Amino acid sequence: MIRQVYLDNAATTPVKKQVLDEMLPFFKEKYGNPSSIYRLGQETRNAIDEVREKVANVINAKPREIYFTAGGSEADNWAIKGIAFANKDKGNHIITSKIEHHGVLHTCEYLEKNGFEVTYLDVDENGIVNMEQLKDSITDKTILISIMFANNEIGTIQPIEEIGKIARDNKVYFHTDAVQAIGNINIDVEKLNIDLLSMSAHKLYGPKGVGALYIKQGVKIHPYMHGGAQERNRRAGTENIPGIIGFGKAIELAYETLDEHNERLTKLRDKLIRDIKENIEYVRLNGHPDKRLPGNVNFSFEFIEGESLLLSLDMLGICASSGSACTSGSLDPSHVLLAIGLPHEIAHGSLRLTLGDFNTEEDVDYVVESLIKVVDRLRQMSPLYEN
Amino acid sequence: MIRQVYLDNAATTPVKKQVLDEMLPFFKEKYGNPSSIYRLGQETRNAIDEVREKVANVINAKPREIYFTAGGSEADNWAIKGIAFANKDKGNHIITSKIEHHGVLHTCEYLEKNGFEVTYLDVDENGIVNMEQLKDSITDKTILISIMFANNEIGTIQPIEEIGKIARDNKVYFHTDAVQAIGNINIDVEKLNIDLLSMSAHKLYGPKGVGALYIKQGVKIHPYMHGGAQERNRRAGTENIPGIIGFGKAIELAYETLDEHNERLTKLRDKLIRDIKENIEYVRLNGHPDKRLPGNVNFSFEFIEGESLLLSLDMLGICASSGSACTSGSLDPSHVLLAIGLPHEIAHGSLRLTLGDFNTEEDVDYVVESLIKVVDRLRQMSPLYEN
Amino acid sequence: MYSDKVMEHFMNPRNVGEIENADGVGQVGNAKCGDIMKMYLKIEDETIVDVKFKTFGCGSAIASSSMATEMIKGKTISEAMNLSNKAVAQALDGLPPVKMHCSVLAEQAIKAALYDYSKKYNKTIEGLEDFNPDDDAHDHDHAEEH
Amino acid sequence: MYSDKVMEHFMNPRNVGEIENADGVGQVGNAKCGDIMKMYLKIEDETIVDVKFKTFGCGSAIASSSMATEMIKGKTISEAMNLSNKAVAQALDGLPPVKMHCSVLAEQAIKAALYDYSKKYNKTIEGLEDFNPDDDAHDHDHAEEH
Ligand SMILES: Cc1ncc(COP(=O)(O)O)c(C=O)c1O
Ligand SMILES: Cc1ncc(COP(=O)(O)O)c(C=O)c1O
Ligand code: FES
Ligand code: FES
Repeated sequence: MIRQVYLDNAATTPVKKQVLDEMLPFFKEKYGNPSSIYRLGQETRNAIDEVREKVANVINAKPREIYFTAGGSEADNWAIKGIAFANKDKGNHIITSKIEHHGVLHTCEYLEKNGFEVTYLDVDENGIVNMEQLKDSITDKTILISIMFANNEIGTIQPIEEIGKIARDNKVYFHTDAVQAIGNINIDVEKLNIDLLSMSAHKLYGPKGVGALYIKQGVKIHPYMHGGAQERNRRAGTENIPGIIGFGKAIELAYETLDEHNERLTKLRDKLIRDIKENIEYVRLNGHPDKRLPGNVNFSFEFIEGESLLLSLDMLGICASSGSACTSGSLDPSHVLLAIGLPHEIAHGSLRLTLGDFNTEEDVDYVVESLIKVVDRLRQMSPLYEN
Repeated sequence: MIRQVYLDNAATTPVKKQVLDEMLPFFKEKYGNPSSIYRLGQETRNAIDEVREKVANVINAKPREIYFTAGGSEADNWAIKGIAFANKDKGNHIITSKIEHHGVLHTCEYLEKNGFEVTYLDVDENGIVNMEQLKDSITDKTILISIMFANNEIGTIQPIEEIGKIARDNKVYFHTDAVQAIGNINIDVEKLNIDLLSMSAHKLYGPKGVGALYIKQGVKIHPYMHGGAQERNRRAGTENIPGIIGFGKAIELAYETLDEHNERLTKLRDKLIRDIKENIEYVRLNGHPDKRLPGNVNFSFEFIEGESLLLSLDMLGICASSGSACTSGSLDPSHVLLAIGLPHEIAHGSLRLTLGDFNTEEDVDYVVESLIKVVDRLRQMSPLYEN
Repeated sequence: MYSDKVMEHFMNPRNVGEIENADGVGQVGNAKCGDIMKMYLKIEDETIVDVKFKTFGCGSAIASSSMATEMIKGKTISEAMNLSNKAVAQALDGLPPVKMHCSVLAEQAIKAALYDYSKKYNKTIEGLEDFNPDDDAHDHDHAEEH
Repeated sequence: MYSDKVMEHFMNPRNVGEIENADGVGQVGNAKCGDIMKMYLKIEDETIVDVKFKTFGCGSAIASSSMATEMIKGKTISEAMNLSNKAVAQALDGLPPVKMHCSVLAEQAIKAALYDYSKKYNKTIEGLEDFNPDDDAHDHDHAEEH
């Protein structure tokens, strides 16, 4: 058996044992529909509301401001379309950045086909959004600024407080996709002036298919899913109870151990970065040197192409990704790497390694050792590499 | 301990053991993101595609026509909004019925506020949609007919083949909400001329928070969730893998044992109906006498109000519902019962008992015995009842 | 959803029934809306010596009727007039927001019965000057968020 | 995603390298698109006696290069000219639809090398009359469904 090293924690994480244990009773025993009047239903309703409180506490919101969704993409779609359609009498202009997740970008592109105008802000070579351009882009038609908290590919953390302040000063709603940030960063929606915030459970050792949207009280937004009266009439559909319970446990665990988690991962990350730089030539670290998610490592390896790198690593038991998981299978290089100014051919040769709570120092050593071999082998095959 | 009898299987069902067992490995071990290139991800992709095939086979569709969603409500929202927005250059008229689930009705109402026109067809006293009115309502602006396969409150099964034929003859798309029908009825989308069909796993002993929309190849529809390239670019979001796996197992079990299931439930249902009629005065069976879901029983009890009936039954360990689970907590009587012509005061006193695979004859006896007592007690308290 | 107190009164309601030759009878609510409350009072020397009710309605309507009758039994007319729906709800350890109007029904049913008494015996009761027994006492709240 | 055959050729590619003083060298693709394939041919008596490649590209590009070189080694020029990308893909037990163009690259790289040979030695090769080495041989399919 070869060693298995999972280094794609930004794509998704395994469910932690404590999380699954908490979910289990809700499949076969506590299965009551929370909208029903009998105790079997009231019990699940209460369980969900406890999670709502947990999630709210973690980001300093009120429980009634937390709405459960089927994941981060739904939260992004809801936030952006919901604000756009509810405020179109006020204006039709939305500001976002060039490095958003496709959940935001493709939703904005959809709106562009439907009468809205979208400004896609540039970022600098580290992936930080251009603040001057943000300020200059705001017009009296601007209804929403949507800037992600931390980037899924290069890990760069945005100056969210500053953006929140600009949004508030200009009376524009501020949405942030915090799918990568939740579980890694302390977030205070009050202090940061955030009006809407997207979360997803499966990025923090919770189950797939569940997430939440924080909607500040008073924000004018349309429901996205019409139907039953669930989620205070704003998000129809029988609640994914085991999912929500798992999300609650996952977020609780994450914030109980946030400091250790961050310290451990940051150390592993910095070792991985250092070891790659020291052992492999013609590499480039992508993303900000320190305003960066604790588990994120993203390198470009010149003269080789990302997919063959991934396949080679997979043969050695290493799970990694090039660019965002959602676009692999696509033949275009990552829009994020292009936005930070990488030429196409360099962007094509990029590798994302994202560390998680189950990784060890031995994992890092094994990956570096494997990378040295694999990169060398592929370069030997490459017509671009002259040794 | 008092006896526990769950008779709200139309609201939601417990997850069957075989279903949960099938799901379990996908939480902690087989957690790979299906969009990734490494084997851990390819493995879950294959697992999902197997489910796609299972679901397709059950309704006689092609695997590429099955799109997983977060449940029945999302499937309904997607089908209706997706068709409406994609075909608005062709027309702005939608036909549905007065007894649809809120997932359809509220979506249609939303569209009415956005430039669409909706005809809500009447139903007869048994809840069957008026076919003449359907034919007469179609205009050259009609783009969609959305009629549910079987009703969640009164169990009435619609003449879907006839509706499908009318839709096809008039070149109008036909969507059916089959959330209640799936697992109870053999469905052949080809034979029935169905273009879109909504399903939900938690109504057939699968997990909550997952479902599917069948979209016939060639149907012009917008994506509803924008973002990653999942589900052939039509439904973004990291796949709820354990949920999808559970859905697959649940639908497989349901159709393997469909005949037994139907025979057993129909027998229990007819016994329950007979025993209530024979033992309690001033009652009315709602819904069609035989074009009816195998597990559905719906009665109105004159002179008493539904919620007090439910609470009393709950105290005896019986889980039941009045009208649809999604609207309890609402103070309006069920729109379905009003549509079949019940006066408000009778509609208020209605009770839905829905049998499932875990119910027994003893359950039925216990419920009838309990109902006799409870109905009598409440009638003695009622100012409307003169004994 | 409901407090234990509500459930206890719902399951074991006090003072259910009718009073023959009651001194005052009041009915409020509307079967169409799913709730009718009928109160019967026996009054001696300005004091409510007996009270009974019949209610067609939800759990909190029945519990409110039961609690309200308990709260006015043995009390004077003016004490009964002072019983507010909030006091009834409080005595029940609270009601869910959408169910507050059920306690209003109880307050109104008592007033309607006292009004009937005042007409029958030609008495004036302070606070009932503007009472109109045909007003639909309760207003169901059909707002979005139920 | 890939067949075992593809993976086997990807992990153990045949004929990697360069040929000094090759009789024909062809390069197709574009680093911008993430793929460049370079083929070296040694030709004697109309027969390809040796072939090597270097490829910058995805797994299926590398596997296609390897397979294609295997398939033309020892074959005549006209046999090599007849090698279609479909034959390469088939020999690899198939390629995913979005990856078919990688096999096109292999076909085109061979043609480009033969074209270079024909120019160098002033020969005409049937089928290369209209060949333009500067055509971007492969066309990435950027349609919606990837
Ligand atoms: C930044 C970001 N936003 C949104 C998403 C989408 O979340 P989900 O997969 O839960 O829909 C992801 C992950 O895929 C992400 O990394
Ligand atoms: C007929 C019908 N359609 C749609 C739904 C909604 O399904 P879900 O709860 O999975 O969103 C339900 C059940 O709630 C239903 O009974
Ligand atoms: S009496 Fe109307 S809901 Fe309680
Ligand atoms: S070489 Fe372009 S994707 Fe294979």
